[in-house]
Amino acid sequence: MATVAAAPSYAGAQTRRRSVIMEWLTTVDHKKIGALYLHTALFFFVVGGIEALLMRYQLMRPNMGAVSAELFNQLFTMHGTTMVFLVIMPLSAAFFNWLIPLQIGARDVAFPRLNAFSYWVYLLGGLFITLPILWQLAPNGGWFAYTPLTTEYSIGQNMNFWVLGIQILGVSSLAAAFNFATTIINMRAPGMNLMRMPMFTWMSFVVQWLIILAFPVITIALFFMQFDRFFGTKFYAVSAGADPLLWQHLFWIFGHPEVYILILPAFGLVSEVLPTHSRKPLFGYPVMAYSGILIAFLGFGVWAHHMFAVGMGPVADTVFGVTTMLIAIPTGVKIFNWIFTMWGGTIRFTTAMKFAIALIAMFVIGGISGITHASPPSDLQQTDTYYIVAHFHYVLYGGAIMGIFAGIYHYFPKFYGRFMDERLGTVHFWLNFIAMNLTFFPMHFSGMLGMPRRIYTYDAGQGWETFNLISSIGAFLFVPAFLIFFYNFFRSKKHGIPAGPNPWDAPTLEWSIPSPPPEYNFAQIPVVTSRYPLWDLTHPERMADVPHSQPDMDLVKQRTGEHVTASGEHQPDVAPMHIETERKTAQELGIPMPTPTLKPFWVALGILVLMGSLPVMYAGHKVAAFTLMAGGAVLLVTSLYSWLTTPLEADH
Amino acid sequence: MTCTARRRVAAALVPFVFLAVLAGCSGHYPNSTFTNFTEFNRDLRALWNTMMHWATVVFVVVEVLLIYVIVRYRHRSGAEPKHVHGNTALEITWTLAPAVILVFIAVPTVRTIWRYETPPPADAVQVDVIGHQWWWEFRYPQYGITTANELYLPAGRTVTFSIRTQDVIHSFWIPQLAGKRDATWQKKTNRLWFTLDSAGIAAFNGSCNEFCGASHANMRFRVYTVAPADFESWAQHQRGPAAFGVAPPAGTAAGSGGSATVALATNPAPLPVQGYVFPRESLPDHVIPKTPLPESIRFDDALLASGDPQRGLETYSRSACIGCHRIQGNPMSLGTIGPDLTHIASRHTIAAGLYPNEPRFMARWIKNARAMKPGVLMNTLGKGEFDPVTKAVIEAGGLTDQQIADIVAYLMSLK
Amino acid sequence: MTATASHATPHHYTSTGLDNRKIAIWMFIGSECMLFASLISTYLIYKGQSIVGPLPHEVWTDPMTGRVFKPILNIPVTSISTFVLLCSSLSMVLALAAVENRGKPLPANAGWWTRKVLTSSKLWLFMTCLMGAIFLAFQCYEFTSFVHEGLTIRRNLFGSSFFTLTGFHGAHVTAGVIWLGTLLAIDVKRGLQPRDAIWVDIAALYWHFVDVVWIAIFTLVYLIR
Amino acid sequence: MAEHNLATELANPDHVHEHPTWREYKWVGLVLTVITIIEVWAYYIPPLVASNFFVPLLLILSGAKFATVVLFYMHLKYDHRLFRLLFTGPLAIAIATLIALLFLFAKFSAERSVG
Ligand code: HEA
Ligand code: HEA
Ligand code: HEC
Ligand code: CUA
Ligand SMILES: [Cu+2]
Repeated sequence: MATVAAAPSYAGAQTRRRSVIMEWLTTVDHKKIGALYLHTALFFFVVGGIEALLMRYQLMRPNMGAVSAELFNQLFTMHGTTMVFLVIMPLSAAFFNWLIPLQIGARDVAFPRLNAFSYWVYLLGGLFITLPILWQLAPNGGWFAYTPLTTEYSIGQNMNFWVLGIQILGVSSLAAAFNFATTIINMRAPGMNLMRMPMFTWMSFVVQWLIILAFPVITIALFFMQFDRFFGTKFYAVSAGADPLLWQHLFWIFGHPEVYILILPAFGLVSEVLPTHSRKPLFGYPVMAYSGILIAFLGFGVWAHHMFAVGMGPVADTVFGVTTMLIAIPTGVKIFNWIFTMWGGTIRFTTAMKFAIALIAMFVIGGISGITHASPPSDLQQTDTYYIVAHFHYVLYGGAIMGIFAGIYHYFPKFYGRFMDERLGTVHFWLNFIAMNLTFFPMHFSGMLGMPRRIYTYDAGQGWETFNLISSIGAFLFVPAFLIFFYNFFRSKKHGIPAGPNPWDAPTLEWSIPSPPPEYNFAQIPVVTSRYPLWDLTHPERMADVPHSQPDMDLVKQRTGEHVTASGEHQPDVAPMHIETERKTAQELGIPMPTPTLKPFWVALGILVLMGSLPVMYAGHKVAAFTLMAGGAVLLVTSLYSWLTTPLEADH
Repeated sequence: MTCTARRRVAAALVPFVFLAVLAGCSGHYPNSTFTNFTEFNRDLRALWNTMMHWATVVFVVVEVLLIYVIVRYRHRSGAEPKHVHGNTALEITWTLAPAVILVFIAVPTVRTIWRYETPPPADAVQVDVIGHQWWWEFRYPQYGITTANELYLPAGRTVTFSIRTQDVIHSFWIPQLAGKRDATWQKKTNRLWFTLDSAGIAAFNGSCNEFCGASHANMRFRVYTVAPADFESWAQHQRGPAAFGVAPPAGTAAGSGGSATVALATNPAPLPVQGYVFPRESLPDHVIPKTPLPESIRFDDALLASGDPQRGLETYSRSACIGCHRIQGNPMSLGTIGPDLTHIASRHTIAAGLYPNEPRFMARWIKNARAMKPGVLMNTLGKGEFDPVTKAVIEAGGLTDQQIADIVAYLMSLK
Repeated sequence: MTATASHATPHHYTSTGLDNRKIAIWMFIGSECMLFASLISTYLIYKGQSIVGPLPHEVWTDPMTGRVFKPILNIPVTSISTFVLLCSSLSMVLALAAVENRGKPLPANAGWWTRKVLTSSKLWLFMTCLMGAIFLAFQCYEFTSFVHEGLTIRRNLFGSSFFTLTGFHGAHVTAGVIWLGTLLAIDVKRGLQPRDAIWVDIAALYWHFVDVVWIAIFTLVYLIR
Repeated sequence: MAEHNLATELANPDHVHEHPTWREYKWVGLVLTVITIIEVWAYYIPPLVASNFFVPLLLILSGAKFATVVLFYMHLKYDHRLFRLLFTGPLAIAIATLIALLFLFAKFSAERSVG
């Protein structure tokens, strides 16, 4: 990762000189971990994308023989799994890491080492679940792995990698969620009360709760599947009287909140981009926050809309149909508030802004198709067809991915101190926008014209040829789009036009410090008195009817410390809202930084080995399996113990 | 900037452009869900129209608003925006408006739900649907018929399907007749029913829609809606054994075949030679499979001409076939793992709608089914063929092309 | 400063004035609610769905062998272990109180009990660990006897869901015992001071939650037929 | 507007809580023991078990135990309001989900018996 070049790192208190590798392996700096997440996720995006391209090639014409049935099943399973768990969630995590502490005026997350741990678990788990496809051993049960196809009727290692891999990734997401939620609750700068948090932080907060409450359910469902596959329990064994719907319910109780886990961070990013680039405050801030909460809450009561065809009976169908439709209301509020944020503004069509606007335009299409299958009877004609595939690509690609691209272009100057090239960005945007509609819009038609999903081939003369051809052409149009993006991304890190601390004239704290931010983020924590602290300084005129209030400064003073700079003068930790221009090292400022450590990595590795021992057992090598198990356990326990018993900072 | 705005307008119209284009190239769509062959589908279509009506309203309102805003308020030098932070009246409006729209969608939705979750009329034709990896078994309990992969339905009648599965979850779907239902349980059944229009004499495609393993894509079936009289004729014929082979000429069965002949001699009297079958010539193009034959299977088609049904019967009755397939009138052939072959010759497709039911396809299927349909249970049987599942070449006990030709002749005589 | 808050002592600034670790443990407990809700739901959903015995509350005769399996659950034994676990919660709060009040002046009229016993965090930590261990011992006994009576985790739906549910709880208890044991060791080594109270506090919250879960399990699994 | 109460909700450090002492704790312990005894006792009264009061009774009793431990031993009654939020929210969702699931599956079994 060449990012070090652009992000000069300030060695903490007692750190020896380290090789670049070690520096990244041992970092506990939320900004570097953010970078790790971003680059890893982009790598997996290419993987998932290539999987998609292979599928699209096979489906380009009827009765194609390019991809075998077995491989195709692995392709869509891994494509879905990759895009959901290894691309969008980590891309969001990259922004959580990078932005949350900066936006709330903190020097790091609540538990820096836990943060590093989350990343390493994600990386190792990601490789664990992805690599088998090279041997055509990849999971092949679909991304929601319905039983009993994936238990009683699944022979071979394939699904073992899935059940264990998702289990591992769950650990990562949960650890990160506790970390960020704590950070947001407890580490906001003085005066930054909840209703002054930037909207991205708000949506992130909601997402952490979704993770905290949804992931335990899938964890249990996965444990059942794990036990069934490895220890012969009967949870999903239909032959023993098990109900084939148990898995479906448990999965979707997790699965639907999961889709909001995927979209809300993007909503948050867009809520930062739109106001900034139309030079206007976010329209209806409180409603935006509450609608986010409402979407998340309702999200727990709609899961069975994925199961309308299983015959749940009229009562359940009615209830889940109606609750699902309700979600349109808070989401609509967001859409209209965004539009009215731009209303009356002066819009700069930066690349970030283009992507943000595209999100509104495209997500609405996906949302509306969502409503059409929220109606159980009409869903009977839609479920498991390409119409569904169209729906979720409009919300996922047209929603989540568009929003994340907006975020990348918007925050790149903050992360790397340089702009991404706007001209290339514009080309990327239009290619991407056209490719997306070309690929996914025809799927509405092929679906409603009877094409089932997850088919590796289809017969000629079914009336699907045209649409599949268009879809495939569109899919390949993504390749130039992405290549341009990657070129722009990596080139701009070194050669982009330098950007100041606040290139977009944005209103929130992260823009009040140098770009890229020094490792301590804020030499002095700013005291926040309004929702747009930076505009208080730069654009007082915009702040006329924004509520202001001073926090209880005595309390703040009594609760904050001071640090002694190298030159010996005492610096209070807090200072009134200000813009920091000069960058010193943490040493010079006397701000104690957490010491880099390898322990989180070892713990993560321990978990991987522990889980990895099970497929070995499945293959019949008992001895090897138990040695691995024991080894992993020892590694896990010992490194965890030494982690917990060493203080965060050397000088404590 | 202006040009950006204009290009954006163009771009936001992309979906509409598509609609236009596709409306233009209006090919015919044999599996379209927007058809009028049952009143179930008519109701669903009405529901769909209501939703599309509102969907268009929402879509147009949002996109037009959006385009207006980005064109009207694109950056102009020196223009400092007015800084409104919200407007309660507005926000209440666009909270209530969607709510109202949703009521208009929810009410017909709920009505439709309760209409089709009620028990069907008593006089309905009953069909038991059983999903297998990867083919469909159909039973008509009222007629005592068991068949596979091809449904005959009487036009104008109400039909009830009791859907279950033999193994994993499948999903039973005839896009042009009704919504889909999953074959979820092995013991409990899932119900679906609809009333056919009397007019609709036609042939439809059906498919499995729940991912069910290797050949999920190849788990198709055919539906023929026929005149009630024809249905009765078909049913009467299908319920008994086929004419051929019920009373074989004496003495042909030598050696180990003997036992077979003895048994065969004691069979019920033959039924009318041929009942109604959906006429091959009037099959619409979309129900005729076009799956290419894998080159890997070499078979000398010349032999098919010389295939002898009687020898075929003998070979069949001595081969593995009988372990998996049932043929009424052939007391050796009692298997239930595979489709019932009693009237295999009266079907237009084999292997769950994957291939036309013609000798050359049938022969290759028997020779190496697994090379023709990924993962099927029916193992490779031809001599010298490679079984892609067991990764072994069949030598001992493998069927020669001549034997296969005979078996084909036999099966083809089971009208 | 906030960067160090993961072991912030009160004088460090936090938005709520609370300790990160305590907030985190409460969220973890919230998350655990969903975890055990899923386990319990599964147990209840599969109740009465097993097609072979043995069963929790009913006698089952094997139609093949004619062997008779008596009801599996042993209420008297479990009641005792339940009681033990309840008591461990009491000793846990006393341990925490002892650490929090260390060094605080005792009321003049305080007797031997208050002076010597209530102030001994070591004693109460030890008691908690001990009772936790006893509970686990009971569970081991329970599991082994069930296996002897023919109920294994592979036997039927009841076996699978029962052993998994109670096993998950047992695993939580084990983790708790180890955790408290570590605290006890530290206490013995250098004596826990009021500023270490947070560590005991979060351990206690975890411990009580595990107890609370058992309250639910005991009723829903053992008592309700 | 909500800004302020939400703000104050989390900003003020009213966690100078008076934890209870041995005096209260021992009573709490006693209460828990008594409830447990009643529960087990009830289990051994066949007519009661047969009646349809049994299940509600047990649910209420164990609910009481649950609440007692959480409120007193876990100090939720005395601690910062935030903690109450952090616990009761998830608990509510968990219980709701559990009930919904039981409803969904109970319905199925009913249908099964119908056939
Ligand atoms: C980013 C992820 C995401 C998001 C945000 C959504 C949002 C929604 N989804 Fe989607 N969904 C998925 C991802 C997502 N979905 C995935 C991945 C699947 C497939 C899983 C699989 O099978 O593989 C799926 C499947 C899926 C199904 C199951 C289909 C089936 O398999 O049969 C249903 C059914 O109800 C559904 C409904 C909805 C609804 C009602 C919304 C709503 O939240 C949408 C609300 C938004 C709007 C409605 C637009 C804006 C609103 C207005 C402009 C106001 C006015 C509008 C009206 C009055 C209508 N989705
Ligand atoms: C965020 C989630 C996400 C994203 C971004 C995508 C992106 C894409 N998806 Fe995906 N998709 C899902 C989530 C997602 N998908 C899910 C959950 C499923 C369901 C899976 C299941 O049924 O179990 C699914 C299923 C799915 C199907 C249906 C498979 C089936 O049912 O049979 C199809 C078919 O066309 C498809 C296509 C695509 C395409 C063409 C893209 C494109 O947008 C991809 C664009 C990206 C690239 C093209 C990468 C760029 C590549 C390079 C820069 C490298 C260049 C080098 C070389 C080409 C060598 N997806
Ligand atoms: C191991 C079991 C097995 C054996 C042995 C077997 N079959 Fe099959 N057969 C099947 C199965 C299963 C199918 C359905 C495959 C599918 O369509 O997915 C099938 C399908 C068929 C079909 C197509 C039926 C239809 O309506 O689609 C024919 C014809 C057939 N078998 C003939 C034979 C003959 C002839 C033999 C012996 C030479 C034979 N089978 C041996 C299991 C078997
Ligand atoms: Cu059967 Cu898909
Ligand atoms: Cu959903």
